[in-house]
Amino acid sequence: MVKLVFLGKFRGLARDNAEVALPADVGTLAELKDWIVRRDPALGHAMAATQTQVIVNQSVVRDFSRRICEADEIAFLPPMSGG
Amino acid sequence: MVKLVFLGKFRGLARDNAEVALPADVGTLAELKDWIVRRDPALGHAMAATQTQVIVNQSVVRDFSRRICEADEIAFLPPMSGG
Amino acid sequence: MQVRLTELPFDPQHEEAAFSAGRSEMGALVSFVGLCRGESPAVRGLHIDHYAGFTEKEVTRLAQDVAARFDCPDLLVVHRVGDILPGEAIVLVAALSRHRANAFDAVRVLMDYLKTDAPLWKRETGPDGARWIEPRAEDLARRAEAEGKRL
Amino acid sequence: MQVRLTELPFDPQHEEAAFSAGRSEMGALVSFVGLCRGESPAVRGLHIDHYAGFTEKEVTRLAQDVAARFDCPDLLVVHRVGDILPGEAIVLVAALSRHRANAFDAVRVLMDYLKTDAPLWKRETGPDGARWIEPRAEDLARRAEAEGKRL
Repeated sequence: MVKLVFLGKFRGLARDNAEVALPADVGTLAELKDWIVRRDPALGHAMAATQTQVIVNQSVVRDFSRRICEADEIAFLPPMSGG
Repeated sequence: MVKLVFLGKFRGLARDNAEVALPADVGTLAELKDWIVRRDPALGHAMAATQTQVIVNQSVVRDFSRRICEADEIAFLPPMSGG
Repeated sequence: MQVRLTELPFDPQHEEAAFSAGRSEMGALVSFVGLCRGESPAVRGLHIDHYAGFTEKEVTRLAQDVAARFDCPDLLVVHRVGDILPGEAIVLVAALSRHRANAFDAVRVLMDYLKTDAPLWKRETGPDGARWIEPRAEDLARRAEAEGKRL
Repeated sequence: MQVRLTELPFDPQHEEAAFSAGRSEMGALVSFVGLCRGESPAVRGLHIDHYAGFTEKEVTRLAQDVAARFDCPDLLVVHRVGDILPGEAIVLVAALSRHRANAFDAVRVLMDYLKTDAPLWKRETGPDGARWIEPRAEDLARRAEAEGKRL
């Protein structure tokens, strides 16, 4: 199980901000993104249309070949609009 | 009669911040300054030691040959120290 | 350094008073309050999304950066999240310092950072419904300029 | 534009709240509070002399100048005169504006002006007695720099 977190405009498009069981063939962040696009085309489209930052366990990750570990919290952030 | 006003460090050195009757030979601001120095050497010394602005009836005056009129309010301002 | 996110309305002047109380060794208090504008019917309300935990951590990091850069460690940030009504305060940034120049710089630059780098997402509800706000080019430009000037 | 001199202590946060109340068309409130420092025994108190009538007029003129220069007409200045105790507010300058940049500029530059051009005279009482404060070279330099930058 991993926890997926969708922020800002992604939040309303996402099926859930919750723990999900990933299929066996989703092992990296890149594979997770592809899986999200297949599962949730509207969300996938929004994520493709803007700069999306990925935060794993509260740290910014830029290397999408990073392998996902059990209990990871993975957040997808659209551009910040500030306070 | 004219009203003399001494501000800041001049205030405590001045004999009075009040209406005074000037002698007949004090007709200009320059003559007034000389008269103050003669009458009140400590004040005159303080005024000579620093930049002194002269305000007549709430307007800055730079021309010390200006003649003094009855009921003028003449203020002597040391450098401002701000808020 | 105090950083707080709140879902509830807050009174910025009350926060400022509490922040500066008893700090009479300081000579300067600078504050910025961002208010939810109420130009009916353009904006009916505002929603700010945040990433619990991460947003606090990032805002604290920005504040620490500014504190170090301007030698101004006494900073306060209070930021609303959730639903905000017109007229309510969105953000308060305040700085206490012995001299006013540091405090002005710290508050101004921290606000610039919050506008561009804080993990916050704004959704405005107007006459045509709700829409998410993207960072403004103006804010990004200001931030770039500030970086260039100060570093 | 509101300019007020007062011989009595004032509550800067209360003034700010009253100044911004009901102004929800404005998005930004910037304020500066100058406090009488109380580093015992260096300063036991402060006295500020003013020239009644003339000082108000001059401070209003400075505020109007800044308002025009930064397109920021909603300015508030409250300044203590007379005897001031450590911890008390000496001056409050606040600006309300639709955008924060004008408000920051207006408050900062108006404070610079007040430090150099306002007809106010400060006397500090310290362990060695009272002494009148001359304008600080630092403030004069800052003012000159601001003039050069902005005009």
